[in-house]
Amino acid sequence: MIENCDQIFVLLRHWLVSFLPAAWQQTAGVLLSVATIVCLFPALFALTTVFERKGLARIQNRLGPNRVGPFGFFQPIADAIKSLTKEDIVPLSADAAVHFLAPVLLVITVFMGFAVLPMGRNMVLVDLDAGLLFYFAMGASSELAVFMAGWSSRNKYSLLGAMRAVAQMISYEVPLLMSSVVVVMITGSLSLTKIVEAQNHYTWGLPHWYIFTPWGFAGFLMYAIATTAETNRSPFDLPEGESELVAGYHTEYSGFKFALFFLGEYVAMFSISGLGTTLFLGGWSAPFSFLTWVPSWIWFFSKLMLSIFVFIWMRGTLPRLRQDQLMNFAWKFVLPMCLVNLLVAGLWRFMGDGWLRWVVCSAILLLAYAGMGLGEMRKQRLGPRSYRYAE
Amino acid sequence: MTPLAGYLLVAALLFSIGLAGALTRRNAILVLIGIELMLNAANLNLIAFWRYGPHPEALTGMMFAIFSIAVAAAEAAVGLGLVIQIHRHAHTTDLDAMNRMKG
Amino acid sequence: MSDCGPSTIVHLLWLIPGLPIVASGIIALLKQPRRRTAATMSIVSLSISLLLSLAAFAHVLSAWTTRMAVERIHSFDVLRETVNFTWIQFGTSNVDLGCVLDPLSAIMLVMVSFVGLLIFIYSTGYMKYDENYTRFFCFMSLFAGAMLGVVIANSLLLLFMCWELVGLTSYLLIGFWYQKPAAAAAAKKAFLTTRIGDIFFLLGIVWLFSQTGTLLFYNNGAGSIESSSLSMLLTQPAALGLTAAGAIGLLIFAGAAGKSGQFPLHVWLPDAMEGPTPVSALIHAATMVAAGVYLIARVYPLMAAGALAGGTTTALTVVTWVGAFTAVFAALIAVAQNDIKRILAYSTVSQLGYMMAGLGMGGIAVGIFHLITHAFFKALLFLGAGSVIHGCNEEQNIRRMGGLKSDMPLTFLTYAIGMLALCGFPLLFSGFWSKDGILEAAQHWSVAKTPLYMLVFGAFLTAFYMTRQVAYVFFGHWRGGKPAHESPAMMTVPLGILAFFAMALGFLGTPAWPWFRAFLDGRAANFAWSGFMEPGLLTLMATSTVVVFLGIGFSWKLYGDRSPKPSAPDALEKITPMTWGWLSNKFYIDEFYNMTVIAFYAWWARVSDWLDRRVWGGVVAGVAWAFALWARLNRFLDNNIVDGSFDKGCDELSVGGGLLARVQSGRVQTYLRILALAVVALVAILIWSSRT
Amino acid sequence: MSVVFYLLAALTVAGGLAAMLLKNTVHCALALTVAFAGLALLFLNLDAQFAGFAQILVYIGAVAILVVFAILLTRGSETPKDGVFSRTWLTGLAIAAAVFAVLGWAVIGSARVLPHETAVPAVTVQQIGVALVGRYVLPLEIVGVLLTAALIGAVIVAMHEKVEHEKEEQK
Repeated sequence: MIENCDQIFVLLRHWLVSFLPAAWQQTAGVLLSVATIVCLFPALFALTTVFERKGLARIQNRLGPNRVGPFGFFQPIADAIKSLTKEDIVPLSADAAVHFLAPVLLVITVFMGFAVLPMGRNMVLVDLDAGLLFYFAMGASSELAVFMAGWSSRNKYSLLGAMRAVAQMISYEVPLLMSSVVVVMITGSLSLTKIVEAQNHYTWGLPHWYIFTPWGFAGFLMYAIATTAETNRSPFDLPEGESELVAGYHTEYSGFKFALFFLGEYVAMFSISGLGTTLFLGGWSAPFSFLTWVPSWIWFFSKLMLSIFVFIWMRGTLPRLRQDQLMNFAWKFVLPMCLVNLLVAGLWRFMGDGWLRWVVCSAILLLAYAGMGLGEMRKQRLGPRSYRYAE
Repeated sequence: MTPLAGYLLVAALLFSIGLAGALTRRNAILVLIGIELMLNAANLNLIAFWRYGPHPEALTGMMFAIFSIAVAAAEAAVGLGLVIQIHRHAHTTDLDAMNRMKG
Repeated sequence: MSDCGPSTIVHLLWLIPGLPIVASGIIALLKQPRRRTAATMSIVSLSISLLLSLAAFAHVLSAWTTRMAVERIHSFDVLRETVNFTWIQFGTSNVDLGCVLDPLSAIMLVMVSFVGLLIFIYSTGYMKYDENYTRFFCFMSLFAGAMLGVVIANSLLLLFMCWELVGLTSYLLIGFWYQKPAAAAAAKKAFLTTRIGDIFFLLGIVWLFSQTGTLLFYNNGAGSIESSSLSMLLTQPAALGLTAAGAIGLLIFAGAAGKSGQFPLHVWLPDAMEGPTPVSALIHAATMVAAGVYLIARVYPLMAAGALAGGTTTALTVVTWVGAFTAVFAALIAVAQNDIKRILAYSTVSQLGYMMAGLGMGGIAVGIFHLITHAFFKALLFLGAGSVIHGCNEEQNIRRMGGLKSDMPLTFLTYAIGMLALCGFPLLFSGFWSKDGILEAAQHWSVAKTPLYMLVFGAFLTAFYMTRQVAYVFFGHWRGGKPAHESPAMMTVPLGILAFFAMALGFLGTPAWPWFRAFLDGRAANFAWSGFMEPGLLTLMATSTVVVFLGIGFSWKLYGDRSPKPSAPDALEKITPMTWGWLSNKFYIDEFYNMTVIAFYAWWARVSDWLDRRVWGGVVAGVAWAFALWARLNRFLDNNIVDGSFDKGCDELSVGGGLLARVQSGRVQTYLRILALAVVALVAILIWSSRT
Repeated sequence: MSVVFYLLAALTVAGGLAAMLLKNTVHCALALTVAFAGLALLFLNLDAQFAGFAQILVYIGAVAILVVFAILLTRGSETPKDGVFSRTWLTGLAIAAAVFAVLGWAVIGSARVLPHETAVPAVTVQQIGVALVGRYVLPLEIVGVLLTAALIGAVIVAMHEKVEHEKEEQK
C-alpha cells in the first residue's frame, strides 16, 4: 500500500500507457510525463502568486488579494483570464521575430530543466548521466532569451534591464556552478538521481543530507545567494527594479507574452529550488528515518515549497542592492568563498571518516568567512546599510 | 555515403561558411564569429572521428574537442575584449578602416 | 664489565665533555658584560662534570675491588667498558666513534675536571679586572670540554678532533691578550709548531685506518689496538726495520711530542706563557701538555706490540731517549731563566720528558702516576706564580722580587710545598714517589743505563733551579717598585687545596703500597713493607735523596738570602759566563730555527713573490697587451670593411622591405586570405601525392 | 544516415549561413547561437553527451552572450551605410569556395575507406572525468592557466568601462 502511494504516479503512467500499442508506449510515456510537468508547474505558479502576494501583504502589514473567491484565492484565475484576453501590443520599432521568440525560448529552456529533476523515487523524466551539466546548460541558455527580450523591444529601459539581468545572471552563474561542483566532487557523479541516492541514508534516524556537513552548509548558503540572483529575486531584483527602470526587460511586453515571462520566472524559481533541494536537501528523501513511509514526492514538493517560502520571505524583508554592491559581492565574496569551499570539500574527501575532518573543515570555512566578511566590511563594500527614515 | 563522411561534409561546409564570413564581413566581431564557426566545425570533426574511430573508449577525440571548446571560450573573451578596445580607440570596428599599423 | 654490557654511567659518559662545551656555546652567545653569568655557568657545568667523573671513577673502583677481592681475575681488560656508535658510513666501511671508561680514563677524568674546576675558581679572582672576562670563560670551558673529550675518546678519530679543538683553544687563550704583539706571536708559534706534530699524527691515523679498517681503540677484540689487529699490524713491515705498529706508534708519538713540548718541538711552550696565568696553569702545565703523555699511554699497546727481549720495542726506545734528553735539556735551560713563568714552563717541559721516559721504560702506570702528581703540583706552582705576579702587580722578573715570604705568607707556604714536590723532596711529597718510580724503571731498563744517569742529573738540576727561583722570589728583600700584597681568598684557597694534594697523592704510589700502579694494571694492591726490600730500590732512593739535597744546597749556597741588584750578573754567570750564555739563550734553538726553517720559508716566499711579480705578471701583461692590439685591429676592420658592407646590405634590405611592405597591408582579411590559399594548396598537394 | 542527422545538419548550416549573411549584427549573433545549438544537437546525435552539453553551456551560455555584449558595446548593431561586406568580398568568397572544394574532394575521395556504422561507444561521464584528471591532467592544468590568463587579460584589455561582460569566461 505504502509502496503504491509512493509510486502512484509511476504506476498511473504505466497503466495509461498500457492501452497503447507497444511501439508507441515509450514515446507516449515521455509525452505523458512532459504534459504532467507542463500542467503541474503552472498550477503551482498560480498558487504561489497568491501565496506570495498574501505573504508579502502579511509582512508589509496589509491584506493583499481578498476580493476574488474565498480570501481572494481565485485571484490567479482572474489574472490568467485577463492576460489571455488582453491585447498583445508589439512596439512598431520592435524586432518582431525576436520579440516573439524571446518569451517562448525562455519558457522552453526553463521547462527543460525539469527533465532531469528527480521529483520522487523513480520519478525522473530522463535520467541523464550528465544531468547537472544539462541543467546548467539550459539555465545558461535562458539568459539569451532575456537578452533577446530586452534588445528586441527597442526600449532604453528594456535594454538596460536586459543588460543588468544578463550581467547579473552570468556573474552569479559562476558561484552557482562552483557551489554545486562541491556536491559532484563528493558524490562522484553528475547524475541527479545518483546524488539523491547518495544522500538517502540514515544514522540514528538522521539523514545524510549534504546540508548537514560543513562544506554542504557553506555550499548551500552560496547556492541560495546565487539562485536568488539567478532568478532576479529580491534583494537582487535590479533588472526589474520598478523604481529605476519600469519593469526591466519585459517592459514592452503585454498580455500573454508578459504572462509567459512571469510564468517563466516563477517556474525557473521552482526548478532551481528543486535543484537546490536535490543537491543539498536530499531531494525526495525523508528528513527522519521513521518518516520514510510518507510518499517521496510529498517530501520533494514540501521542500520545494519551503524554499519558495524563504524566497518570498527574503523578498519581503531585504532591501535591494546597488549594481556595484551586487558585482562586488559576487566576485569578491561569494566566488572566493566557493573556491575555499572546493578546497574544503577536497579535504573532506581525503581526510577519511572521523571527527577530525569535521573540526578542520568547519574551522577553515569559519575562518575564511570571518576573514573575508570583515575585510569587505572594512572596505565599505558590503557594510551594513544604514537608513534615515523620512521624517 | 557513410555517416562519418556526412558529418565531415557538414563540418567542411560550416568551416567554409565561417571562412567566407571571416573573409568577407567588415565588422571585426563578425570576423570573430566566423572564426568561432570554423573552430566549431573542427570540433564536429573531432567528435565525429571519435565516434566512428577505431578506439572510442580512448576518448582522444572527445578530450580534444572539450579542450578546444575551453580554448575557444578564452579566445572569444580576449578577441572581443580587443575589439572593444579597438573600438574605443579608433571608434570603428570596420576592418577596412583599420589598416594602420601604428597608433 | 665489557662482557656483561656497558652500565649506565658509561652511557652518561658523553655528558662529561658535553656539558662544558654546551656551556661555552651559551656563553659565546651571551653579551659581553654578562660576567657573573658566564663564570657561574662554566663553573657549574664543570662541577657537574666533576661529579660525573667521580661517579665514573667510583664505578670503576668498585668494579676493580670486587674483581680483585672476589673473583681474583688479574687483567686490565675486564675493567674496561665502551660505548660505540657509527659516525659516517661510506660503502661497506664505516667510521665509528665511542667513549671508553677504564682506570686510565677514570683517573684522568677526575684529575682534569678537578684541577680544571680549581683553576676556574682561581681565575674568577685572577681575571676580575679583565674586560674580556666572558670570552675568557667561554674559551676555558670549551677547552675543558675538549680535554675531557680527549680523555674519554675511544676512537682515534674522536680523540684527534678533541685534540685539535684543544689546540685551537690553546691558541685562542695564549693569544687572549692579542693586543700584545708578543702574545699574538706566541699564539701563532704554538699553533704552527703543534700543527707540525699533528700532521704526523694524522698520517699515523690514516695509516692505521688503512691497515685495520677501524679507528676504535677497543671494540670487544675488534679494536685497532687489540690483539687481533695488532698481530696483523706486526706482520706488516715498514721502513728501517720497524713494524707497521711501531711506525704508526712513532707517527702518533710525533703528535704527542708536538703537544707536550718534547724536543725538538718544545719551543712553543715557554712562549705560551704570554697567556693569562690560569691558562698557563691549566693548559700548559696540568692538562693539555699532558694530553700527549695520555695519548701515548692510550696507544701503549700499539707501541709495546711485539716487544723485543727485555720487554721494549724500537718505538718505546725512541720515546725513552727523546723523553730523557728533553728532561735534561729543558732543565738546563730552566736554570738560567729570569721570568718566573718561563722557569716553570721549562720545568714543565723537562717533567714531561720524565713522563715520556717513564712511559717508555716503565709502562703506563709509571708515566701516568707522574703525570697526575705533576699535574697537581705544577698547577699549584703556576697558580702560586700567578698569585705572586698578581701580588707584585704584573711583575714577572724574579730578579726584581724578593722577600715575599713575609708579604704573602700563604702563597709562600703553598709555593714552597709545590717546589719541594717538584724537586722530589723525600718521603713527604708526591714528586718524590712518582719520580722514584721513573728512576726505578730506568734502573731496570734493559737497553741502556744512560737514561738513568740523565734523569738523575735532571733531578739535580730541578732541585737547583727551583731553589734558585724560590730564593730569588721569596727570600732576601724586596727589590721591586710598589710593595707586594697577598692575593684574595678566591686565589689562595685553591692553592691550599692543590698543596694538600701535592703532598697526599704521593702515598698512592709508594713501593710499599703500589695502589696506583695496581689500579692501572688491574692487579690487586696489597700493603707490604717488603716493597722497599727489592734489590737496589733503597740505594736508588738514597741516591735521589742525596741528589736533591745536593741540588738544593748548592743552589742555596749560590743564591740563598742575598738579594743581588737586578742589573748585577747572575751568580752562576759569574762562575761560567760561557755556559750561562748558552743556557740563558736556550741553546739558541729559536735562533737556529730562525736561521734554518723560517729563513728557508722566507726565502721561498721571496722567490715565489718574485715569480709572481716578474714572470706571471709579465705573462698576464703580455696577454692583455696582445688582446688590446687585436681589439684595435677589429675596430679598424669594423669601421672600414664590415660597416661599409653592412650599410650597403641595409640599403638593399630597406628596398626589399619596401617591396614586402606592400604585402603587409595591415588588412587582417588579406592575411587570412593568403592563409586560406596556403591551406588549399597544401591539402591539394597532400591529396594529389596520396593518390594512386 | 538518419533523418535526424539531415535535419540537424540543415539547421546548423542554415544557422551558420544566416550568421554570415544577415545584415543586422545582433541577428547574426542570434543565428550563430542557432548554429551552435545545432552543433550541440549533432554532438548528442553522435552520442557525445558531455561534449554536447558543454557546447551549449560554453557557446550559447557564454560566447554568444559575450558576442552580443560586444556588439552592443561597439554600437555594431546599426548597419553601416556602405554595405556589410568588404570591398573585396568576391575574392574572399572564391577562396572560401576553393577551400570547401578541396575539403569536399578530400572527404568524397576517401569516402569508401571511411568506417561504416559502428557500435555506440559506452562512455560514461565518469570515464571522461577520470580521463580528465588522469591521462589528460596536464592539458587540463594548462587550460586552467590559459582560462585564468584569458580572464585577467580580457578584464585588463577592456578596462575603464563596465567590465562585467568579460568576466563570464569563468565557465
